[in-house]
Amino acid sequence: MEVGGAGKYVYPAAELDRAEGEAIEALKAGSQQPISDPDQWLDEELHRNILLTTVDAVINWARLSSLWPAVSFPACCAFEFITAEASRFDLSRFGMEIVRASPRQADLMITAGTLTWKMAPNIKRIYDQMAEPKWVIAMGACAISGGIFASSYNVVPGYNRIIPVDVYVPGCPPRPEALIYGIRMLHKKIAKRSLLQEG
Amino acid sequence: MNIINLGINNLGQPATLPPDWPGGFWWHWLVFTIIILAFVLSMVMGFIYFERRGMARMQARLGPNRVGPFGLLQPVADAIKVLLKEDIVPSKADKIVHWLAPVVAFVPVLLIFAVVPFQDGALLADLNIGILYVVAISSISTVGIFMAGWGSSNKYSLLGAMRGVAAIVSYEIPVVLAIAGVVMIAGSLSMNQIVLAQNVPFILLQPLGFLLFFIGSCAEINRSPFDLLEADSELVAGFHTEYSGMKFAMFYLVEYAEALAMSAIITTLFLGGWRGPILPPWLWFVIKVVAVFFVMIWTRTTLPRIRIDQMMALAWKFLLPLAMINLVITAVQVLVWPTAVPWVMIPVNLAIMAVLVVVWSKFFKLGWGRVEV
Amino acid sequence: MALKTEPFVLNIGPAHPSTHGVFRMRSTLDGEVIVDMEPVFGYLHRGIEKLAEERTYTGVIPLTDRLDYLASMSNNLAYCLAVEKLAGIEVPERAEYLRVILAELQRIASHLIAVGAFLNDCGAFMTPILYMIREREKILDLFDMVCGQRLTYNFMRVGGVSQDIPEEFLPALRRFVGQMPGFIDEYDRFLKENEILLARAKGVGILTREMAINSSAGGPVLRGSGVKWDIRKADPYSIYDRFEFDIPTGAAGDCYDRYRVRVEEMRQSVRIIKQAMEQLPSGPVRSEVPHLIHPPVGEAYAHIEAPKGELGFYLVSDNSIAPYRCHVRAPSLINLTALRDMVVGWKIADAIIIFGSIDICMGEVDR
Amino acid sequence: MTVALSGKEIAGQLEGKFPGSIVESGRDCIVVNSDSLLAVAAFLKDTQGLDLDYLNYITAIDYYDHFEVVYQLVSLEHNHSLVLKTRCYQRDNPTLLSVVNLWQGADFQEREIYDLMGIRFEGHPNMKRIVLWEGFQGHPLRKDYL
Repeated sequence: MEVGGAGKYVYPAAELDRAEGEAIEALKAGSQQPISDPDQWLDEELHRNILLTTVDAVINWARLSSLWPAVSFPACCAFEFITAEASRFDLSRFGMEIVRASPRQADLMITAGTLTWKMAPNIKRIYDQMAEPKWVIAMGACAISGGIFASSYNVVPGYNRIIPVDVYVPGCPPRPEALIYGIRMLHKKIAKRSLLQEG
Repeated sequence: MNIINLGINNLGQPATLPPDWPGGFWWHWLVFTIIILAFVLSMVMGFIYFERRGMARMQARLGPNRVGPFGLLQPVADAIKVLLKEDIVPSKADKIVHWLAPVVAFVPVLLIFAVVPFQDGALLADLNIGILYVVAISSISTVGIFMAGWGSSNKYSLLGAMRGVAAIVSYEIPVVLAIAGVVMIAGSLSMNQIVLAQNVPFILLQPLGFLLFFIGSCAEINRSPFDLLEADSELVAGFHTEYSGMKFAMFYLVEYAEALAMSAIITTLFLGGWRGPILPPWLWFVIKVVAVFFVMIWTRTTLPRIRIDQMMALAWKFLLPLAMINLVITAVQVLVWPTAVPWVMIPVNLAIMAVLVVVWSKFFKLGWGRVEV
Repeated sequence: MALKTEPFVLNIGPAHPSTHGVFRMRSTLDGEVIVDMEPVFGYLHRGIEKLAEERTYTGVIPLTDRLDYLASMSNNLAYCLAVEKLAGIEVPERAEYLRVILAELQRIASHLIAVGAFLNDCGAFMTPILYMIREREKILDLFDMVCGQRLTYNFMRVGGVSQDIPEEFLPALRRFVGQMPGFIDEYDRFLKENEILLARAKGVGILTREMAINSSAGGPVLRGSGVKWDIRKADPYSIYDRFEFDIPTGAAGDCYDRYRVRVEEMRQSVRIIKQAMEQLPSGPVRSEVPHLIHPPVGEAYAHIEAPKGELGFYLVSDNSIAPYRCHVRAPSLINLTALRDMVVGWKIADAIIIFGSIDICMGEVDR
Repeated sequence: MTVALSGKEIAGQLEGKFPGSIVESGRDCIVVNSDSLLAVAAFLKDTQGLDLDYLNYITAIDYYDHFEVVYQLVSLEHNHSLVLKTRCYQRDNPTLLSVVNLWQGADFQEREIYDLMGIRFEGHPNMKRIVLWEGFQGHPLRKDYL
C-alpha cells in the first residue's frame, strides 16, 4: 500500500497550533465574568399549583433517573468520580454507570478537575455538543473557583466563566459521598423543571 | 384460548392461511406483527435491564436499583429520557443519509423475527427458505451502520463503520457455512422444520457448528470481544458518535435487538427452539434466548477486545477452514449413516470438535506483533 | 496491487475516554495505521513550579499532592527529602518507617489503577479496574485513618510526618497486608494468560533497552525494557537499604512486560511493608523544625522511586522562606518522550494500549 | 548508592581535552562554557569509564543577570552521576545548543524550558511551545514575569 504523501487531509502542525492559540485567546478575552445560573426560577407557589403536571412529573422522573455523565475528566477529581462509579459508592444504583464518551448522548457534565485556559475551548465545545437538556456539576474547589491554583497564569477561576453550572460540590477533592449528595441535589433540581420553561 | 397455537403448520406448507382465521392471512399478519413488535421491544428492555444488572454483579457492584422495584423501570426511564432529548444533526453531515441510517439499521433486525418460531408453527411467515432469509436480511443493517458512519462526517464514526463492514463481510462466510451443517441434518431451510427436526438439540450433533456460529454471530452483531465498531476506549462511540436523542435510541435498540435476534436464531438452530418438557413452549423459547444472551454478557465482562486485523485473521484463518471441514464431516455423516442413532453421533462429534479446535489452534495464533499492511 | 491511500489527521484527545486525563495525540493515520503522531499537552498546566516560588517551603507540600494525584504520598516524600537535604534536617526513625510504609502503600494503589486502566484500554469492559478499585479503596481507608484525606494527603512534613498514626492503623494494615497477595493472585487469574490479552499486548509497543535509556525513561517503563534500575536499590533514600526486595524486570520491553512488572512490583511492595511493619520503632514522628524554614543558599536534588518512575525535586534556595526555584523531574512527562517512536506503525487500538502501558498522570506531565 | 562524581576531577580531564571549556568546577558539578557544551556532553556520554548515558533531567534557573541550565547525567552501568551546568548571559534572546541528538530524553524538557523560561535550543527539531499555547505572551518561570 502506498501512502500518498502529505495529502489534503493532513494539516501542518504549526497551522493547527496557531488556530488553537487564537481560539484560546478569543475565549479568554470573552469570558472574564462568571455566567449566572441560567434556569429561570418561577415562583414556587405558581409552580406547585399550575405548572407541575403529571407529564412534567413523568418526564422529570425519567430524566433524573437516567443521568448519563459525559467524559470530561481533566484532573484529580476524576478519580473520585471514578471511585464513586466503582463498587463501593456505586453510582450505578442511580442508573449512572453508562458514561458516554460521546457528548451528544450525555446529559450531565461532571467537571472533575482544574480547568486551564488551554483546555477551556475544548470543555466549552463538549458542553455545546451535548444535547439539551443538559446539566453541569462543578466538582471540587478548582472547578468552583480555581481552588489552590487560582492565582496561576493558566488556570480558569471556575468553570462558570465559560459554561453555566447547576450544582457546586466543594472539596479538594470532594469525597464520593459529597459527589453523590451533589447528584441528589441535582435530582431535586431536575424534579422542579417544567416543560413550559424549556420553551 | 391460546391464539398462538392456531398458526399450526402442516407439513411444510406456508402457514399463511390458517383455517379458522376470519379474514385470512391479513389478520394473521396483523396479530403477529404486533406480537413481534411487543416481543422485541419488551425483550430489549428486559435485556438492557438484565445486562446492566448482570454486568454489575459480575463487576462487584449493584447496578440500577432505584427506579421502580429492583430498578426494573430503569430501561423505561432511559427510553423516555433519550426520546425527549434534543436531536442534533451536525452541520457538516450528509443530512439525508444521517436521517435514514437508524431506520435502515433498525428495520432489517425487526424483519428477522418474521421467521423465528415462538412455538410450533407460531411465526409470521413460515418461509421454506427461512434461514436463507435470515442470512440475507441480517446483513442489511450493516448498510445502515455504514450510512451512519459516512453521513456523520466524523472520522471516528467512519472508522467504526469501516470496521463494521469489514467484520460483517468476513464473518458472514463461516456463519453461513455453519448454518449449512444444520440445514443438512435437518433437511430443510424452514426454521419451523429445523426445530421440528431437533429431537436431539443440534448443539450436540453440531458442536463445532455451534461454536463457529456463536463466534461468528457475536462478531456480526459487535458483541465483545468483537465490539470494535463502537470500541469505547478507542473510537469514542464508534459509528453513532454523532447521534443523539431519538436516533441514538434507535441505534441502541438495534444493538440489543440484534443480540436478541441472534440469540433467537441460535436457540432455533442449535438449542431446540421452543421444544422442552413441562413448561409451555414460548417460555422455553424465552428461557433459551435469555441463556444465550447471558453468555454474551459474560464474555463482554470478561474478555478484552481484539484488534481489527486479528479479527479478520480469526475469520479467514480459523473459522473459515474449520467451517469447511465441519461441512465436509457433516456431509459424510449424513450421507453414510443417515439413520445413525443420535446418541452415538454425539460423542463422536464432540471428539471431532475437540481435536479440530486443538489442532487448528496450533496452526493459528491470534498473532502478536506488527502486522504489515 | 499498489493501492494509493490518502492519510488524514485524527485528533485523539484531549477529552477522549482513554487518554487518562487531557492528553492529546495529534495523529496522522493511513487507514487504521498511525504514520505520524505528535503528542500535545499542557491542558492541565497549572504552573505549579511558579506557584511554588511564592509559597513557603511547607506551603508547597499541598501543591506537590496535586502533581501525580494517584501517588500523592510519593510526591510529598520526594519534596520533603529535597528540603531536608537542602536544609540539613534529620528525620526521626519512626517517621522514616512510616514514610516507607505509606510510600509503598501508595505504590500499590497507583499500580492498581495503572494495571486496571491498562486492561480497560485493552477493552476488558470496566471489570478489571472495578476489582482493582475495590482493593484501592482499602488502601485509601488506611490513608484516611492517618490523615483524613482520600486523595491529596498533605501528610509528610519537612523533618518527619505531620502526626503519629492512630492505634487502629497497624491492625488494619496487618489485615490488608495479609489479604493483598491473595488479591494479586486473583488479578493474575483474570487475564494473565488470556489469549486475547497476549495477542494484544505481547510484542506490541516495544521499547528497546537502548531506546529506553536514551530517552530517559524511568520506573516500570525502564525496567520493562530489561534495565535493572530502581532508585530504591541504586541510590537508597530514606531507609530502603534496610529492606529486602527484588527488582522485577521485563525482557522484551513490550506492553505486556510493563504490565507484568507492575504486578510483580505490587508483590514486592507488600514484602517491604511487612518488614517495615515488624521493625517499626516507637518515638517522635517529627524533628524540631523551625516554623519558617530558611535553608542556606544552595541547591539540592532529591529523588525517589515513585510508582511512575524517578521523581525528583530540584530546589534552589536563596536563604529566604520560599524556594527560589523548584523544578520537578516528572517521570510521566519524560516517559512520554519515547511514545512517538513506540506508536508509529501501529494501529489506533495499539496506540491506545501503548499509551496506557506507559501509565502517566496528566497532573504530573503538565504540572 | 549513586556516587556523585567529583567535579574537580572531571574538570581536570576535560581541561586537557577541551581547553577553555570549564568555567567553574565545584564538589559535584562542573560549569562549562556554553559554546563547548555539546562537545563536553558528547565526551561525557561516550568516554569509557564515564558512560554517562542517561540524562536524568534538565532544568533552568533565572538569576536575573544570567540563566543557568542544569543537566544531571547518570550512568546506569557504573551507578554514578554528574551535574553539568552551563550559563547563558543574554536576556532578550537566550540561545543554547540542544543535546537532543545525544539524549533523546532532552526533547520535551528542552521544549518546556523554552516555553517557560524562554531559552531557545538550537538544533532541536521541534522547538515550539509545549505546555502553553502559540501566542502566549511572555515566559512564566522568568523572575520578571508579571
